Amino acid sequence: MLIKLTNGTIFDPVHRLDGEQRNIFMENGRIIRAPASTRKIDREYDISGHVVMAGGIDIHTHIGGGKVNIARILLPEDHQRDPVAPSPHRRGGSGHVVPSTFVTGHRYAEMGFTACFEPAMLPANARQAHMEMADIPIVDAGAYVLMGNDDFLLQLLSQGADQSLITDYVAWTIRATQALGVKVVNPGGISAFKFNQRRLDLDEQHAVYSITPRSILQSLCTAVHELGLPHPLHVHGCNLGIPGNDVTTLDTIAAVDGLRMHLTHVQFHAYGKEGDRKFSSGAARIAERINGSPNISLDVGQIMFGQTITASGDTMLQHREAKHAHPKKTVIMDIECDAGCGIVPFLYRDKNYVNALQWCIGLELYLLINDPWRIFLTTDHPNGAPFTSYPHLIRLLMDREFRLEMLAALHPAARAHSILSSLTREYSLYEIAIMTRAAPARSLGLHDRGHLGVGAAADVVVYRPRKNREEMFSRPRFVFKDGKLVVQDGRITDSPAGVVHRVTPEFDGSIERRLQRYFEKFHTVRLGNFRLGDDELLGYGRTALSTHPCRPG
Amino acid sequence: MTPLSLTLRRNPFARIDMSPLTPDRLAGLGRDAIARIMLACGRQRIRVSELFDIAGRDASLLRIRRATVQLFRVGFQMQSGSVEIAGNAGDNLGERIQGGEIRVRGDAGEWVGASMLGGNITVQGNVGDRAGAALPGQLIGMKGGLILVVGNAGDRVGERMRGGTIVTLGDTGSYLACRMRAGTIIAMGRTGPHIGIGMRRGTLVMGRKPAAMPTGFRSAGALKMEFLRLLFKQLGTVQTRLALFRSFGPEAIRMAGDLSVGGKGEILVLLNGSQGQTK
Amino acid sequence: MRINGVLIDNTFAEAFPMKATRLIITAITPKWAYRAANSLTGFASSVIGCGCEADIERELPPEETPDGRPGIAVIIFAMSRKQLIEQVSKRVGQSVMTTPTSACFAGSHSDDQIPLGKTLRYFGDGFQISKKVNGVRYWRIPVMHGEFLCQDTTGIVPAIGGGNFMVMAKTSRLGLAACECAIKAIRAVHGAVTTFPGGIVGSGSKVGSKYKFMQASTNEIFCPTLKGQVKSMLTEDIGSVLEIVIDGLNEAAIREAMRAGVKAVCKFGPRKGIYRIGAGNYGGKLGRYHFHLRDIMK
Amino acid sequence: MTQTYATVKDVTCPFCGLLCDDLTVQTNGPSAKVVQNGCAWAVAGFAQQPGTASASIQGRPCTVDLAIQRAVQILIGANQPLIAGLATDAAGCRAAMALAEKAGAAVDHLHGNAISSNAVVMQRRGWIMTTLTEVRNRADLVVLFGTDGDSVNPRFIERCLRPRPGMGRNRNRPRKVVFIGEAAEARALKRALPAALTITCRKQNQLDLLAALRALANGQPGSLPRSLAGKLPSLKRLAELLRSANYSVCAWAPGQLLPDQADIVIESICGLVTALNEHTRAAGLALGGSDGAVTAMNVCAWQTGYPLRVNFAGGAPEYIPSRNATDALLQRREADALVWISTFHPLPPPGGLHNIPRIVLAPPSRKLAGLADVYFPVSTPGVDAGGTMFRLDSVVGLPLRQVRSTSLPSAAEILNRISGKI
Repeated sequence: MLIKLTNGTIFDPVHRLDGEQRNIFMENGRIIRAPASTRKIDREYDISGHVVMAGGIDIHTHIGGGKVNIARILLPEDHQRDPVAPSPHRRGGSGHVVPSTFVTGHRYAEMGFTACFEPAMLPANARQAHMEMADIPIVDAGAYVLMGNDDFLLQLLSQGADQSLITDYVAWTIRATQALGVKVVNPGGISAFKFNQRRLDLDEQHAVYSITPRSILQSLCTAVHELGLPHPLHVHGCNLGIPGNDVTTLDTIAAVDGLRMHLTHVQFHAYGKEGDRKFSSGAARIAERINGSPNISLDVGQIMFGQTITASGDTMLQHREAKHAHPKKTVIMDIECDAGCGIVPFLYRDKNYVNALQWCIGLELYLLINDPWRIFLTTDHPNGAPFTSYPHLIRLLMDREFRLEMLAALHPAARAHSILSSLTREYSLYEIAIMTRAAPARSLGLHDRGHLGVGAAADVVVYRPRKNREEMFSRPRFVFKDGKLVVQDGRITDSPAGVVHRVTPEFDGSIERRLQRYFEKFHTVRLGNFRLGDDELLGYGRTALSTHPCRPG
Repeated sequence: MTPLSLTLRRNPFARIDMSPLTPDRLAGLGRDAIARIMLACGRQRIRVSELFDIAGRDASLLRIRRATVQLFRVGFQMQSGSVEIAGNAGDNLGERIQGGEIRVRGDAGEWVGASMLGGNITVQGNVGDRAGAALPGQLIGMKGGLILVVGNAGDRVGERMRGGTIVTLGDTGSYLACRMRAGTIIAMGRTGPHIGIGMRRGTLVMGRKPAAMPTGFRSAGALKMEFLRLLFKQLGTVQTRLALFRSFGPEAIRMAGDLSVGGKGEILVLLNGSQGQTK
Repeated sequence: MRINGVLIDNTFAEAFPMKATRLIITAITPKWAYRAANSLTGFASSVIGCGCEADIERELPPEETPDGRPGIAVIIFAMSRKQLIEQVSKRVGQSVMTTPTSACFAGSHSDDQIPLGKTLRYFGDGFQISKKVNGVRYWRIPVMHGEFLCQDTTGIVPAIGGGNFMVMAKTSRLGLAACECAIKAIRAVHGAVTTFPGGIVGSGSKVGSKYKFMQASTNEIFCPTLKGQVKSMLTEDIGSVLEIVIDGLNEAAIREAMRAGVKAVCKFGPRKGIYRIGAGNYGGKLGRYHFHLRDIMK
Repeated sequence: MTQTYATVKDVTCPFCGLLCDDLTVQTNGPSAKVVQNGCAWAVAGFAQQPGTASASIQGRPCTVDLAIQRAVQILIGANQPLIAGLATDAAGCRAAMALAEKAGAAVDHLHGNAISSNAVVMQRRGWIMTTLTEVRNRADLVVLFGTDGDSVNPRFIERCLRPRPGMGRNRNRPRKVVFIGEAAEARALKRALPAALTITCRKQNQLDLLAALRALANGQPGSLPRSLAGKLPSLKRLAELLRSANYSVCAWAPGQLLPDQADIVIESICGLVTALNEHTRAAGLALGGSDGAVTAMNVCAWQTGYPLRVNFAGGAPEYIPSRNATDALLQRREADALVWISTFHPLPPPGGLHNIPRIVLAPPSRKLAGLADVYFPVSTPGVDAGGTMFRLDSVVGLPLRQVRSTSLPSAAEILNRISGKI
């Protein structure tokens, strides 16, 4: 079917189109050149005056895998407030802070997002993560595999193993779990918690393996670099949430010595400890450093006020946070000598000093970091807020007046401690298109997504221009996924399956012999069964595996 | 105006979700509008008029006649007014009720007043398990209001209760007051095993001595608990039925627990409760 | 105007807005309830030096108290909400809680609630128990006699302080005899109390003084020994002036109390040494409420 | 079918929640035999003969198409269908959920009570849990509450408790295993693990012992009714062990607890674990999870937000666990059609109740064909067909393999075909 979108106003930063009027043609799921005038257009949409962007890409959203499912099970009271009945084009389920899979896909699509990436897939839990994501309709998916707390790696490091061995192991893990990237969470800390360590700073020693988070970080970063993965190491650093961790974050940036690194949910890592309450914003210092460090990219992990649930691999942190749980229930799990997970429901309150300042810190980061190609829009769903708050967040970034209005309602001391009211920057549509489309695609190596050039996947979103950007971004006029119309005026019209994005780095097979011995001696699963095969993955219901090239350096 | 009365025409073949029919939700609706309300019954949706004969107008006093156990969630989240049930009520009677009054002449099912916040429920007959308990997924049970059961109650009366008062004049089943957080339960009849397990705070007043000292509780011996005087006197002012408690003195054996959870709850066993008279 | 030969001055009592709360103190017997109430209302004659003005309003039979024990109603008045909060918690803590078998409840209803047990509960050192009965929160504080039971909060209401009349008599002895009867009559009025010792002031004061550090000083124009020396309000025959000061929960209560008091005093008549009834005011510039004697006694 | 002998290694056994994946199975055309690492359940499970039953309606054989038509009729006509049993792999569960949504059915599992006991505790207070590889390597103390382990998961002791040494565990401190429960199980455990310490009590008294243990572990004096007072010294010792362990694991099997108090017992154990974590490390472990219970719970949770016992009668999934339980729906006569899925064993649907139409999906069984209104013989995942299942710790998914060839359709296939026609 040949589809024509006529006279849209295009925002495609990859092709430097900043609001230019063009036609877009789609066929067989791809964007094509304008066809010969003799060809019959099957379907034409006149979208004069409408804003057109590529499908949105969420680089960091917890949508699949054990901890997300635990989060779902943990909050029936939240689901009960948002039941979703099935209708002809969509399955039912429940929504709000951790929606069920079908609802997740549909709500993303309803906002014009067409690809979402699960940032913390445990190797031992990769099957579940992929199966859950296969039940998320419409959007493409992919995952970063969690490393840096697995006993095998920590053993290698403590034995002073060669970097090449570690690089091979990283590559093996990526392939065994069908991942797109590598994430590290509280390097060594999750493991240390299993040995009853309650804190682990960047240069503190793990009680058993006698290595430091710094060495784990450096080694994984090097491995990712050597393998030439498109996406740099995705880092959730030490000391999340602890006042004074802004210093840890600056040290972490320095620790990788110029290698590329992605710092995730930096808002939670940008806390100073000044002032009476020993809690202040470290956003300015961090933004300044990041502005001067082209090797660093980040996502923010903005918080929004209201009920949410925090789901993290960081058991050390989450066990500490359990006392703040709301409602008062927490799940902590130690997992398979591999990692862990911690789930803590949370209510962010605008009248609470710390929460209000967290909100300010997130926005300060957005507004102080200059290069939209290196900062991505996230709430670290569901940790800072559910992803459904993105349109609101976009409005906060694009509309200073609105931002000040919201700010006025916050805890007065938090307001006084933030420079937010002095920040005049307003994001443009072009910048939003960069940070939510072009930049994440580039960071993840998705060459055919995030733009509207010829040959790109036909993931296209058409917005009605509105002064109220929240309204505009919450209800696109049309959303096309791989050339299929999936949303029209906020209604789901079709629920096709997306693809899985992954990388398949090469490695020296001898690592498998070593792993074989390790598995037999310690594990409860056989090496062969640990691995998730292509056929198995496709059997879950995804249409294709989209493999992105690695460029070993 | 005469009270709105709904008389069940025949026994429904499956449970009917009665949550749309509360005095506050019906306020201001004409008889036709009420007749058109759809009730969920399994996959079907049935009009009120198909199930009930409707008479009267004043929805603030709703009477349900010939009620049966198939009527589920009567008085759901109700805020005001009064519901009188002639016959039996099904499960989840007065679930999350916030105010107003429900009276049942017969029996009621499980989860009477589950997670309720206020209001007043009286059941003349027996009730099933988990009166005043926490709904699944909820951390706390009943938070306010009063449940009076004249007959017997099932297991787990007041499980995870956080406020309000439950009075059972008849017998109660196992796990009475388990994981109670606050509030008051007065159980006048015989009680089953495992009383007060996991109780952290709150008061359980017992008309009879339990068969065995509840595990996790320590006795402070027989004491004059002046608080009981206050409690009984005040209860008498809300529910005339409870005025009989004025005849009790404040003498009770006080037991504190559940110590295995560091609990500060109490069980007060009345010493001069005139047990015979209560029922 | 003359009543039973007693001259009623054409003047008025000038009174001020205050804040008040009524408390109900119960105990095992009336005697112990009185002990607590007396202690609580002790040294509470005037806000000038005591922080509050308080008095026993009446005795309550068991049927009228929240816990069915004998009780006493007291009313505490203060100039501000803040002052009342402070005085209530100090006095109930030191006088009621310390009295064996006592309990303390709110006696006035209002949307404006101030802490009662809410602050006293901390004496329980973590063992205190909160109980809500019929929507009212009480605290049970374990103490050595058993439990001190105390309502969480008590309502505060706008009130009036400084209703008064003066009894001008031949001698103190004769004046006192009449005033004691007046106090008995005022006791029967709900919502009004007399906070001075025995309900009678022997040293009525005026606002201000020639000494800067004094807020109030003797009311010289009513002092019999100063007749001739100052511009006295007294005639030759008056040898003693006693003042009855009345605080009340509303104007009606004060009027009622004044009427009952004046009536009782006038019964004595000039033959028993009661010559005149006056009232204290500041020219009508300071107090919001004016109680005209002749109006009241009409 | 061709006669082919083959030896397949690293086969996953689907017959209990442990999902041991180290079995060696010898296959010969339509039959399979476990030759290594098989427990009695595995040996028996793989040895079940595939049989050659056909679909049937009220016991009379018919084509699958006809049976599907009949099933569709039943479901369309029903007011409150119930999909139960649900003993199948992830694909089967996904198909069952899709059918439930279309047919407005309630969904529960064969072990719904056990799953629900765990789930309600988690939903009320959360918990601190661990997984099998952690237990195997990390645990220096394992306390089994009311279960000897092997009676619910036959190789639990062999695979998780016996192996030594583990990673990071102090080699000089051998793992201690303590059991609290019935004497018969204590004896069984002693046979498997002679060094285990046992504290025996009747099931009815478990809660009392737990309460005393929690008090002791909190450093408070524990008290017990006079009849149990003799247990106090051993509980004191256990409390001491728990406080001094580096990583203790408290395990239970929800299905082996008294049904009316299972959640209370589990909540007490979880409370004990949480308290221990203030100073040292401890974690819980729920055993059981057989017949695809954990798989069904996970699939249902990600698709609806609730861990089973959901009801689609009103459109959106409704979660009222007590109402949507198989027993409750059948005993209260609310369910008026039953889809019974039991792909690992030909288990009959709950019988002796009122007469409602039953659609049964199970391995070939003449008896079942006779009982059912509509009967579909289906393959057993992990024997006749590949698939995926989740282990009892709810974290690890394992691939199932086809080890013998039969022509039976999978439950998912049948269920999807039924859905397609509603």
